[in-house]
Amino acid sequence: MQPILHDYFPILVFVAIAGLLGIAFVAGSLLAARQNPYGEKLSAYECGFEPFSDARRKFDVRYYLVAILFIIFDVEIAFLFPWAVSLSRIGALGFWSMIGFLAILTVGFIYEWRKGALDWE
Amino acid sequence: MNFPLLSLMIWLPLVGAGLMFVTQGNEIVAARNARWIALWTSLIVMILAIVMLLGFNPAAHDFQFTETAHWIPQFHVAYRLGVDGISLFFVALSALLTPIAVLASWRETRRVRDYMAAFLLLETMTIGMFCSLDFLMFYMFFEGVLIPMYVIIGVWGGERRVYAAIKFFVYTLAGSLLMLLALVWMWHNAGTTNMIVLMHTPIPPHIQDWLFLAFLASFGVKAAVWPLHTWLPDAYGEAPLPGTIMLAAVLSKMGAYGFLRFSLPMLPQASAYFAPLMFVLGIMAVIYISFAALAQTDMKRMIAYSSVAHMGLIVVGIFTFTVEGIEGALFQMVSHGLVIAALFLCVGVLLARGHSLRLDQLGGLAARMPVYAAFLMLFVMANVGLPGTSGFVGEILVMIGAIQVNFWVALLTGTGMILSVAYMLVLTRRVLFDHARGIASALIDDISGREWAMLAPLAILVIVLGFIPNGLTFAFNNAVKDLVHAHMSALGQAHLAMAKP
Amino acid sequence: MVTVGLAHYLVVAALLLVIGIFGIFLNRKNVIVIMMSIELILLAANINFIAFSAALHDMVGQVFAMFVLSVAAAEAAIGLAIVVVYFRNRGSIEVDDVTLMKG
Amino acid sequence: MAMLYTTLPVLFLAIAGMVMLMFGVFARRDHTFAITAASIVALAITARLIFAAPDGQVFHAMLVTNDFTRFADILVLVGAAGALSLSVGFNERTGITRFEYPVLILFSVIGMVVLVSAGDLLTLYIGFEIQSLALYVLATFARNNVRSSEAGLKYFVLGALSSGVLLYGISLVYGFAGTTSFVDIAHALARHSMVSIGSTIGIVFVMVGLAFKISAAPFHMWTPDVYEGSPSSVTAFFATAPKVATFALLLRVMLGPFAPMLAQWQDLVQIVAAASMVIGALGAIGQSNIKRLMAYSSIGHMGYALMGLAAGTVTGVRGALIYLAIYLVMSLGTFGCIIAMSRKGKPVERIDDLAGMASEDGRYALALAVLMLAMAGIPPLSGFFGKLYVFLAAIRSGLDVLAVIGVATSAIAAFYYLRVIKVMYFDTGTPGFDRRTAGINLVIGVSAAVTVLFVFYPSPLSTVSSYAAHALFQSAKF
Amino acid sequence: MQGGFFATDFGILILTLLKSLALIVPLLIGVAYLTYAERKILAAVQLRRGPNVVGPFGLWQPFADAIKMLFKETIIPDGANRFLFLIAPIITFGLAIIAWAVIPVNDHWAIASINVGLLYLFAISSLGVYGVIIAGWASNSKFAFLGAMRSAAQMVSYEVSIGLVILSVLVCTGSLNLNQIVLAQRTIWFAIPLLPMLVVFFISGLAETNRAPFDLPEGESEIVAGFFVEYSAMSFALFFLGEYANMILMSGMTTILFLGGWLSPIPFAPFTWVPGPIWFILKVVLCLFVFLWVRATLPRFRYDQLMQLGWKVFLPFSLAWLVITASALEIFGWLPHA
Repeated sequence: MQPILHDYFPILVFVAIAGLLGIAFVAGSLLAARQNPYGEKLSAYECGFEPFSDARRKFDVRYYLVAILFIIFDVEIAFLFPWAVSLSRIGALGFWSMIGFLAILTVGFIYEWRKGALDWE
Repeated sequence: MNFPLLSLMIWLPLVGAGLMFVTQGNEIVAARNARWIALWTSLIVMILAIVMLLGFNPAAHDFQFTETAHWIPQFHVAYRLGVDGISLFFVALSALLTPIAVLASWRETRRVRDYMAAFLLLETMTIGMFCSLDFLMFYMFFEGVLIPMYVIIGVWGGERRVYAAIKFFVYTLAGSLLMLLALVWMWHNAGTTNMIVLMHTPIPPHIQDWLFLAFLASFGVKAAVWPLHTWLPDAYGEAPLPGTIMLAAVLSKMGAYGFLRFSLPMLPQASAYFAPLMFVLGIMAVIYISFAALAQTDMKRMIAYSSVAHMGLIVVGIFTFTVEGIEGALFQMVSHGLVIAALFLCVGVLLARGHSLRLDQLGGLAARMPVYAAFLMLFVMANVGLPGTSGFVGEILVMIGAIQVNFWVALLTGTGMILSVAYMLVLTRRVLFDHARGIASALIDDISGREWAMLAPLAILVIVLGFIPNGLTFAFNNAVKDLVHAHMSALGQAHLAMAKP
Repeated sequence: MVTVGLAHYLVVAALLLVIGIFGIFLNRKNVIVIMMSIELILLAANINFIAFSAALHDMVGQVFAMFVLSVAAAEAAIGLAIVVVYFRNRGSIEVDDVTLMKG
Repeated sequence: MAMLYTTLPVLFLAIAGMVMLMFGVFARRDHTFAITAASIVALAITARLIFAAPDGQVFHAMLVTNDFTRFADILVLVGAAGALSLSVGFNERTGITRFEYPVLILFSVIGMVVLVSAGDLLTLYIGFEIQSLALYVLATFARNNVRSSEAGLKYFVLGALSSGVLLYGISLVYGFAGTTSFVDIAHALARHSMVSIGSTIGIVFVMVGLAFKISAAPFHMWTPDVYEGSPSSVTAFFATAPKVATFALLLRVMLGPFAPMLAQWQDLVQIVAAASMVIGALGAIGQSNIKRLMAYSSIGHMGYALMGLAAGTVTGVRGALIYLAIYLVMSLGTFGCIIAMSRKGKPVERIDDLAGMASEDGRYALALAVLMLAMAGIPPLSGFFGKLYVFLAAIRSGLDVLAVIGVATSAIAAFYYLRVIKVMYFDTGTPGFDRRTAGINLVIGVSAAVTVLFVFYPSPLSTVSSYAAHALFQSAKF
Repeated sequence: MQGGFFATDFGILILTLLKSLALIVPLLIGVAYLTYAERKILAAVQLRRGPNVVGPFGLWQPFADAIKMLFKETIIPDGANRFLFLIAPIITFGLAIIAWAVIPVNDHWAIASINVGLLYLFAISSLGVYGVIIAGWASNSKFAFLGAMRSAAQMVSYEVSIGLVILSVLVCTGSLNLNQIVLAQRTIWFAIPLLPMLVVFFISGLAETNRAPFDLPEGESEIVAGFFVEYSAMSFALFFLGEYANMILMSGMTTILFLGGWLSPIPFAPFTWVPGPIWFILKVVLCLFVFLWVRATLPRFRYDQLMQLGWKVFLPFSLAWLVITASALEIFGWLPHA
């Protein structure tokens, strides 16, 4: 086994166990309980009314905005991880490079803030 | 010669054109200014041209009045000017005809400033082209002619002017672009665009053929060699009269000049190889176009077709490779330039009097406008080549040249001449002698002072050249002899080279 | 047991690329799918980078992959923003609607 | 210190851009005009800094400075400054005056400067993306306009696709050459006696990615739509700076790292060039919208410039550079004229709207006519010289067929340029255009004047581009 | 490696299975009793008694609940995507479990002591949002969908600040291995120098697990029960279990990152004799108590307030703190040399 697999093999096993456990729970319930579906029971919950229009309708643009913000900042964090780990070895240049990057990011952040991109309402 | 005579002639009109746009004033003032600036500028250029003619040394074999300046040194392209016997008279012709064209457009009222500027620009381009000793410069002027001409036809032309203008432009451009490729190839081959160097740079025969065809595409279109002439009746027909004059008298010569300047000396083998083709084209032009001319019902178009027929004659003359033939062609070019300009001016006289140009609506002008009739008769005679006019000398020289090469060529060319007599006689009879028809019957006033000023110099020149052809021929004798000699020796060398194993 | 080598990674990447490109050109329904296809293409390149990096024992490929990730994120962000703007104007994100200009 | 000087232009631009962004977002009132003016000044200062940067390379040859990059940088800066000057009046009229506009342009210029001086596939990609990302936003800048958002979407999708393809190509080149540094790639490719399929495919992919951006056929589909849909001021920018930058990069990549494989890609470039010229000439004929016309025109122009690349020689590069410079000036002027086409505050874009322009506004008509003729390559205008030099290069490299195609297509193309002149000069009508701003007048005037007067003094450009071309080949030979 | 049976492939498999059981069983029991604890504590706060019928002090209540859930009918609504609908709770639950694979409860007592443990944790916790989104999408119900959107937006918003907090710990240790991180706190727990980050982390953890006061995705009065409104029986239970497992996970992460993991809080004799796992469990329980305490005490946030807190307060604050931490370490030369 390659060394990298050696480290991760337990995780793989563990993931399998966790997955099986979840499936077992659901399957067990499906098998153990009496299933008696009918139309009314299966209709989506809508305060007692007949559901109208498609449930997967368009949703607020603000969610997109959150998604965009998240992508940007999450990637920034992805950048920061290797930097943080190796900070002691990359010297002043490495340190200041990241500070520069963060400064640019901050400029963008301030812009978003001022533009109201961070306001929910 | 240190005085930049040629540069002055080239750029002075441009300066004049610029001046028109600088002067202030309302439209009427601007128009008046423009007219006078155009006239004076072109007259000064004409005077300079006379100076040039007087200063030209016919005994010398080199280019004269040469000028050189840096232009694009990285590519070995320079500003090189000079004239020899061949180009001399074309420069003079351009300088002479521009003021006449300006005078002919004196009555134009629409956007006069632009109009006059276009003519001056045209003069810059034409003179520049004939003076260029650098192929690239030549090309630029050659192509640059399109711009003012396109505008002249398109803005001030007749009913179908847009169609004519675009057709003219695209035809000529397409031809010229092929020449551009040839130019670029030769530039690549010789490393320079100096025409004198190019003339002495040998080119492999199989390449020569391609280059020749490329040149033919360009010069043929410009010179309206059959079958590349189809743009011409439209352009001539739709252009305003002064534009037609420049087209017929100067622009068509650019093509013939190109054959003489490039095809013959630079591509001798190909020229010899394609000479029969050129004869066929020339003769086709003379005969076919003459018939076409006979069928025309419009005076302007008939003269236009006559012009094409004469270009055919010139082409035949050039490709005889004999001193007589080429001299004849050159003479014919100058003469044709004068005569055709004059004929179109005569058309203009009628137009100015609000006349239709349809032959079936004209007639009986001899009685009402005797002076006009006399001028018209003179120029018609010159056009058909009656002895005593300049047309005769050129035609007879071409025939002499042709007969040395091939009897049939001479015969067929001669047939064409006879046909030209036929249609020109039809024209004269219809316009001058038949009984008056339509509004022609109302005409009374004979030609005005301004028209005199335009027609008289041309008439004098036509007659003078007819009687003293030496005045012209001795100037280009040396150049033509050198050309023919160089051509023959190049062919000889080629034969020798081919004879060797 | 089959050893997974460089070639396998390259094949997977190539497949992803092809899927991505087809996803863009065959999909006529939804811009979001197109954006996902674009991400697939970038992913394909990233797999290449990582695989080569491992095979060549050269760090540059991995660094490159990091940059690609960030670019992909920025691209997705801008893409989403453009889709939102488009949606506001058209009320739909179907690509078939992109017909105002034909050409 | 060399490092500082070399990176200074980029740093300066970035800082300037961010300062302006912050200023704009914190200001109480709208300061778009001031920021636009400041951006132009910033571009000028950047130009100065670019000249101050010494020859050489920094960051392990990630960024390279030489005469070639300077030349291309200056073209980019001129294009950006021109587009900015054009934007002022137009953006106001069309209601898209926002201070982000100049800032975005500055940001994309950062990308272009990086792109032009990239010495490594990594910097190439980063520069390419910085440029593109800003451009995507610019295309959508009129965000309440359906056409603009559609153009932005189209540009984004195809642009992202192209950069994805480019990236995939880069990954292959990296894998098969084992490095991303231009110089090392050249060495690696030269060393392999046998050409590996992998790197060939990689090079082709890189080429395709870049061809997308310069809208060379057959990757041009986005161009007409994006040109038409984007606000005219943005189109003016699209047609100039990014094209020049990407083209400069294309030259550097093909003749730098990929030079050893010239035999492999030369045919391909020829095909692309020929296809671009043909499509540029034929596609434009039926167009009635002047921006679409210009889109096809730019496709064609890229074809001619590619001819210089196909030649693969110093002469070719020089020709292409001269072509680009001339094209840039002509385009700016033409787009100035297009931007000036507005009636009662609303932009009009049909060619027929120009009817009667010659009698109503002679100077405008004259300028546009001159520019159109120059685009058609009629001597003695500057456009002719561009074509001349690339034809020369093509003939010298024996690409006769390509040259003939070029000639044929320019004859066809002349037709539609003439149509614009025809409409202005021969047709009658009352355009009734609004007054133009000083900035637009300036751009039109200067570019028309340069186009006309170029013939009298062409040697500076040919000298400079000569240096640039030699520098390109020098730097490729490290 | 010692060699022998446990060094062979099969041996490792067996060993891992054993280890996994040793982890999962207590974990599930912990989850079960966390629900019990929650009810008891809430009751105590509200001066009620809580579950007290099933078994002594109601101690068998969780098992009774589990059995009830097991025998309920699983309802899959009309128009739902059956596969996704069923897989969503499994994902949520599974993710809450598998994150535990790298958590050390004592020195090198972890199922896998990988050298990117922290990154693994971060990655797994980021995946949590998928279960939510899939559930909301698959249910074909407006309430579920809206709840899922809200929930997802909330989770990703706080994800960012969690990432930054993790980073600030990371710069202090220079290693992503959780074992190393704990050992780095031998001199001083990070809770002291990075106290503000602890606060940010804990509050973000509340939001990440959709717990009060950030439990608006399941805000009963607004959108019924959020993304799992259509779920029933064991599928519902899995969401429930997942949420509580996540709480324990968050507490475990807090313990490891800030509270010194298994280390004794008082580093001398009698206390160091107490085994590490005991300390670890005690600390986790403490954190869990705070979770429940907060729920009992604080009113629910409004959604805009929630987003505002995440983006406008936590994000800039944690970013600034990260920069300050890194700068301090850089300037004073305290960077860990890993």
